Amino acid sequence: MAHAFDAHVEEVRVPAPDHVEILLRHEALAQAIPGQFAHVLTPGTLRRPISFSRLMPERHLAGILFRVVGQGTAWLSRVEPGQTLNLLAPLGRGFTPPDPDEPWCVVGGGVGIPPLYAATRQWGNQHAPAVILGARTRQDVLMADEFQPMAESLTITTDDGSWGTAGTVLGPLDRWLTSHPKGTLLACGPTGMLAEIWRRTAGWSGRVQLALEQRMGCGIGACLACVVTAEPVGPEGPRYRRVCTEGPVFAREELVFQ
Amino acid sequence: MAHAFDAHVEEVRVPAPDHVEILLRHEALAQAIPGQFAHVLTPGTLRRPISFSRLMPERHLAGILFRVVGQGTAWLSRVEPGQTLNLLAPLGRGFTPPDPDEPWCVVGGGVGIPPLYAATRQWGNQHAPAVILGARTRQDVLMADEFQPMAESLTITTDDGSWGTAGTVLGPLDRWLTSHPKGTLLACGPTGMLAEIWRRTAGWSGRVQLALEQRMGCGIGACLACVVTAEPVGPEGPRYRRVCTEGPVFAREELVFQ
Amino acid sequence: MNLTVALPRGLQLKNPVIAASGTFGFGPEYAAYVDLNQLGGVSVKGISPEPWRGNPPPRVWETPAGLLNSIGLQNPGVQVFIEEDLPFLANVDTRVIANIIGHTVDEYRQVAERLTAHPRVDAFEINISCPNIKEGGMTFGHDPDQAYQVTRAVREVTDRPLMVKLSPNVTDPGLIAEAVVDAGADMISAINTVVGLAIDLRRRRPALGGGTGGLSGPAIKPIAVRVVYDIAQRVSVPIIGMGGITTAEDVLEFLMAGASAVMVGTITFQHPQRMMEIIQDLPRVLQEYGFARLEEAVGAALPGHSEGRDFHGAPLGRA
Amino acid sequence: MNLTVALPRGLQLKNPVIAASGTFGFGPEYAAYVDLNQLGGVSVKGISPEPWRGNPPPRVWETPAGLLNSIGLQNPGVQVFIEEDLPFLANVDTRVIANIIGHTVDEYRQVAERLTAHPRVDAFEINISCPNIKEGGMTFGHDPDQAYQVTRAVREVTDRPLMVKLSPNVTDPGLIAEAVVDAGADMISAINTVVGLAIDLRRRRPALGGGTGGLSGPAIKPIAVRVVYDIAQRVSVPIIGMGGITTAEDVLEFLMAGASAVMVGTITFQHPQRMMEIIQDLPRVLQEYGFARLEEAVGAALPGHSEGRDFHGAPLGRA
Ligand SMILES: Cc1cc2nc3c(=O)[nH]c(=O)nc-3n(C[C@H](O)[C@H](O)[C@H](O)COP(=O)(O)OP(=O)(O)OC[C@H]3O[C@@H](n4cnc5c(N)ncnc54)[C@H](O)[C@@H]3O)c2cc1C
Ligand SMILES: Cc1cc2nc3c(=O)[nH]c(=O)nc-3n(C[C@H](O)[C@H](O)[C@H](O)COP(=O)(O)OP(=O)(O)OC[C@H]3O[C@@H](n4cnc5c(N)ncnc54)[C@H](O)[C@@H]3O)c2cc1C
Ligand SMILES: Cc1cc2nc3c(=O)[nH]c(=O)nc-3n(C[C@H](O)[C@H](O)[C@H](O)COP(=O)(O)O)c2cc1C
Ligand SMILES: Cc1cc2nc3c(=O)[nH]c(=O)nc-3n(C[C@H](O)[C@H](O)[C@H](O)COP(=O)(O)O)c2cc1C
Ligand code: FES
Ligand code: FES
Repeated sequence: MAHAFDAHVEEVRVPAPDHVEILLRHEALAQAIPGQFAHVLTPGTLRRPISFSRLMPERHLAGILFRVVGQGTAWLSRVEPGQTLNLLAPLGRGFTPPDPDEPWCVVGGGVGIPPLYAATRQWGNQHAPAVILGARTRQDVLMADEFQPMAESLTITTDDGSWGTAGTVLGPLDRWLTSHPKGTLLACGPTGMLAEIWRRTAGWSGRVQLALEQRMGCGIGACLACVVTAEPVGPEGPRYRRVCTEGPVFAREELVFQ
Repeated sequence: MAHAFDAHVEEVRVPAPDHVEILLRHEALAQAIPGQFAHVLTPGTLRRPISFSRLMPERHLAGILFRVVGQGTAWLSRVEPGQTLNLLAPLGRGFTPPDPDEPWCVVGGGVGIPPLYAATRQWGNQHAPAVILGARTRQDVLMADEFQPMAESLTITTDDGSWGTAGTVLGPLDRWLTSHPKGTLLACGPTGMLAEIWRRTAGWSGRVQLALEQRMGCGIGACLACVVTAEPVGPEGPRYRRVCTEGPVFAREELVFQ
Repeated sequence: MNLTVALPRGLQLKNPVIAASGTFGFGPEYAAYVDLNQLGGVSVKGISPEPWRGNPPPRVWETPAGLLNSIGLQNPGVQVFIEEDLPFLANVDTRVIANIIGHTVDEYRQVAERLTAHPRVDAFEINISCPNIKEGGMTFGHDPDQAYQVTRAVREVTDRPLMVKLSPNVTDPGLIAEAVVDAGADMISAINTVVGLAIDLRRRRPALGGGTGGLSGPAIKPIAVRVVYDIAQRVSVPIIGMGGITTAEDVLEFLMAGASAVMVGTITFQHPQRMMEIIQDLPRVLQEYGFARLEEAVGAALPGHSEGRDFHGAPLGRA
Repeated sequence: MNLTVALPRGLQLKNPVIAASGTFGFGPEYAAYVDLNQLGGVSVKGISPEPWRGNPPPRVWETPAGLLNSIGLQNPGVQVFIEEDLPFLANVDTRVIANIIGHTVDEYRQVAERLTAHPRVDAFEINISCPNIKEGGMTFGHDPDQAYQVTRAVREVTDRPLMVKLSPNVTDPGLIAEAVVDAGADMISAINTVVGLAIDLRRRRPALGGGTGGLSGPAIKPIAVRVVYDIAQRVSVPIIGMGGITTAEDVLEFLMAGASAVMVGTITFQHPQRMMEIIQDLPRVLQEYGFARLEEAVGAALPGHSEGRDFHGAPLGRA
């Protein structure tokens, strides 16, 4: 039987202002796949879903990296090594590995970057991806140094131009799509960014995987809280599918953005 | 203007199993009188009222001693030196000093004992009181060692006879009342014990002061939560008076137990 | 301690702890975390004759000690339930309660009729918090007449144990309780969620996609206990109490208020194993408060029952 | 930022934060902790024509993120209020709101009549959560007709600004709001406490001496915001919102739901100075959420108002 289990806090880092990465250890974490998440117990009435930022299955380690935005993440940011965090994990459907014979690209915005880092670590060793990272300002660009040695190319964009190209990830992405008619694209970031990528990749012949967010209750498929709009579109509109179990990673074809 | 203030936790002691005494420091505490209380901020929606167990005004110190009975006191029992506790204090009407020319007696049950210890320290130096302490079992007898050097006599009763006389404080008290037709009696303890003392002292010609408990809201007289039944008794019954501001210490004549 | 609960029409529970409708899916979802065989029962997600799409997301929002939800009763319809979920439940040794919903009296009747054919459905729970589309969206549970009609219609097509789940969002829930008992309900379950609203300050809009939502969790426990305590004095059928239960002490509070069993919802999201822990704790907690048997606790705080005694055996009076 | 609030009949508040009735005594009690001159107003403890004794203790009980109380509207009566409390308030520069209560329509009228003679009473708040003894204890606020009659009776004897405080314990608070506005209320205040019950497990009795109690505090905030949001769409008079406010963000939530000002109650017991902190924080919080003036926030989340924009100025859409 699966468990809500207490994972050991091994290390707590502050990779950027208002961002915290916690390295957790428990044997159940050895099963995790990039794109999956942990549902983390915090005070309040709901757990907090956070994606894995790095996976080290041999050592039963997994990282979660989050931005401090509210009470739950503020509480998590005060956790210290030696304590434990109660998790439901690993949850959800992760990324499908990229085809080793084709080029691949990861596009991340803000706190959508960490799960792509986990994917790049996992599958990028022999087969480096093009990496496109976007953030609001220089300070919010996560993990760029860590991507560097594993990236075929590394493009950074910031809204205010304080690092890399001014603007969003969409420009560099368009160029990559144009120059790579086939391949795999993994994307994670704000919903608006993913909706835009969904639209732009309509005619592209590669495979697109989008990792979505939605407010969650149970995290395990029982409460139907975490839905997003998906195919097929009926007379009442699209049907609803659960991010927690049918996602967070969806194939482009499965989704409908309106 | 008075303040809700942060007092420094100087020391935390465990005088008996499930009992904790916290020594607090703040200049506002120098004004406190035995029988008064602090309204202590804990998590939840209400503060917790706790009487002063000892007062050291020169050093701006005051103690609170409590039994761990629920969430609030459990939280308080985990406080550590160096932290602060937020207080409204000192609150309420304390004991009136005993007449130095007459004998006095303090009768305490359970966690009613600590405020009487504060009174004995304050007024017992030149003028030692008879001390009667009651508790359920040996383990719950509080502060007996500390009373010893200041007591004219020290009588201990336990419900189960595990220390001192088996039974309640009422037997020894009856004997003291009989042998002392005048004097001052200060009592604090469970409501049932105080009601019984109230009844037994009906014909006694000394002065009786009873320190009561009641569930409190504001602690400062605004919400009318903390009432007990008091004189005068009208056609609808006794009137209600507030423990937080008109008490906790009442003169026997002011109260009505039914 | 024997924790079994005997309810009307032979409905026998292993223990008084039932998973609350809508928080436990159709059973399999939590099977990896919870041994379903240990539960007193499972009330499945509300079932309608045809699939219901549900409300737009976001569908949950945290509030102080509470949770607002506007799932909108999304469900795949009775046919899919029969084909895909009942077979899983066939292998589970617990009481299965089918929670049924509809937009018209006839829709309720249809679901009950379809499911009565399936022996694996041990009991029915009618959720009358649905909008009556014939009456312009007014909720069935807000009007004694409509509540009566829905209950009557279901009663006519099934002799399975039948409970009706009351909404707390009415001036006098006791009135609705009386109406559904008149209509043939064997039991009352109470309470469903309390209507609430939160605003997303950034978006300047109601936080939930559906606008208002249902408030659940510890925040509503005093409201739930009040409704149970009230209806226990108005009707004589057993009550299944719920609303904010997180511990065995909370279960005891509902029992003392007049409930014969309880349902547990929101806390499962945080602690999937909590229901099993509660079942384990219950005998100890009953004993601690002086009850030798579960049934002694039922209604113990209602007028006419004797007051508790303190540790010394003395009656506990008031100051 | 200018925080003044202009309400009907010239009632002008320094800022939108008023101490809620029953949690702030008659003013002097908290004067050692709170500079009353900084508050938008003070709604005093409910006042009846003769003294009311109140309910037996215990009168308060903590619940998850909430507080149950059954004070039972103890008060010394209007005469004592005039003689002993109004003189203190004469020296305080804030709006004084007299909260009035009665067991009959005539009792409400009497109190209003007596107090209208005193210029220090800036406004009236009618608490209709009292039991109508003529109607066998049914609460005035549970029936639109009775709510109408009480309001009408008070309106006839005073031209001072008049608000009626709604009970959330009815199926449709909007109906009561419409009735009291018809009867001449200038404003609505909402919500009063939610009826709840807790059981003292040891005593096997309702924890409060009065049996049921009124639930207040953060637990009820979603219920309160829902009622305000609802009545804001049903009546066009200003609303004074309350229920579980503990921060300036909470104040903003009530404003966006349609309140023009707010009252703050239970949190004062824990943090006597919190109202002053909220007043201090409010300009910063309004700015943070993109409001240049207080009035812009009023009703900002109601249908028909434009959605918020994100930090980049882009409209925030749904997933
Ligand atoms: C599958 C998934 C993976 C995620 N991975 C990451 C990650 O790797 N790093 C990271 O920083 N954030 C991630 N998030 C977002 C993260 O869950 C929220 O930032 C976090 O829950 C905020 O909690 P809070 O208490 O600090 O904020 P509050 O706003 O106080 O939270 C209130 C409630 O809203 C929920 N909530 C708030 N924001 C979000 C959001 N964006 N998505 C879902 N629920 C939300 C909270 O869980 C909580 O229930 C992920 C979300 C999902 C659904
Ligand atoms: C004036 C006064 C002085 C007191 N002095 C002492 C003291 O010196 N030492 C000591 O151990 N206890 C004292 N008490 C009792 C003490 O306040 C309670 O034991 C404490 O509040 C329990 O809090 P809890 O959260 O642990 O218990 P819980 O039972 O979880 O508390 C729930 C609620 O009930 C209230 N409550 C519970 N028990 C009591 C009680 N006996 N009296 C009043 N309110 C209660 C709590 O304050 C809280 O609001 C005093 C009470 C009063 C009124
Ligand atoms: C996410 C969610 C979905 C729910 N769906 C249903 C439902 O489909 N049918 C129903 O009768 N009650 C439903 N409820 C109400 C619960 O069954 C229960 O009455 C309520 O949540 C109070 O119990 P709790 O505080 O233990 O959660 C739902 C509650 C939640 C939180
Ligand atoms: C102890 C207490 C006493 C109250 N007495 C009154 C009262 O006399 N008249 C009244 O209209 N409301 C009374 N209320 C209700 C409050 O004014 C307010 O409507 C309610 O508590 C919700 O606000 P809050 O959550 O900020 O406390 C009382 C509330 C409490 C907690
Ligand atoms: S969070 Fe409950 S179904 Fe996804
Ligand atoms: S606790 Fe509020 S008046 Fe005493």
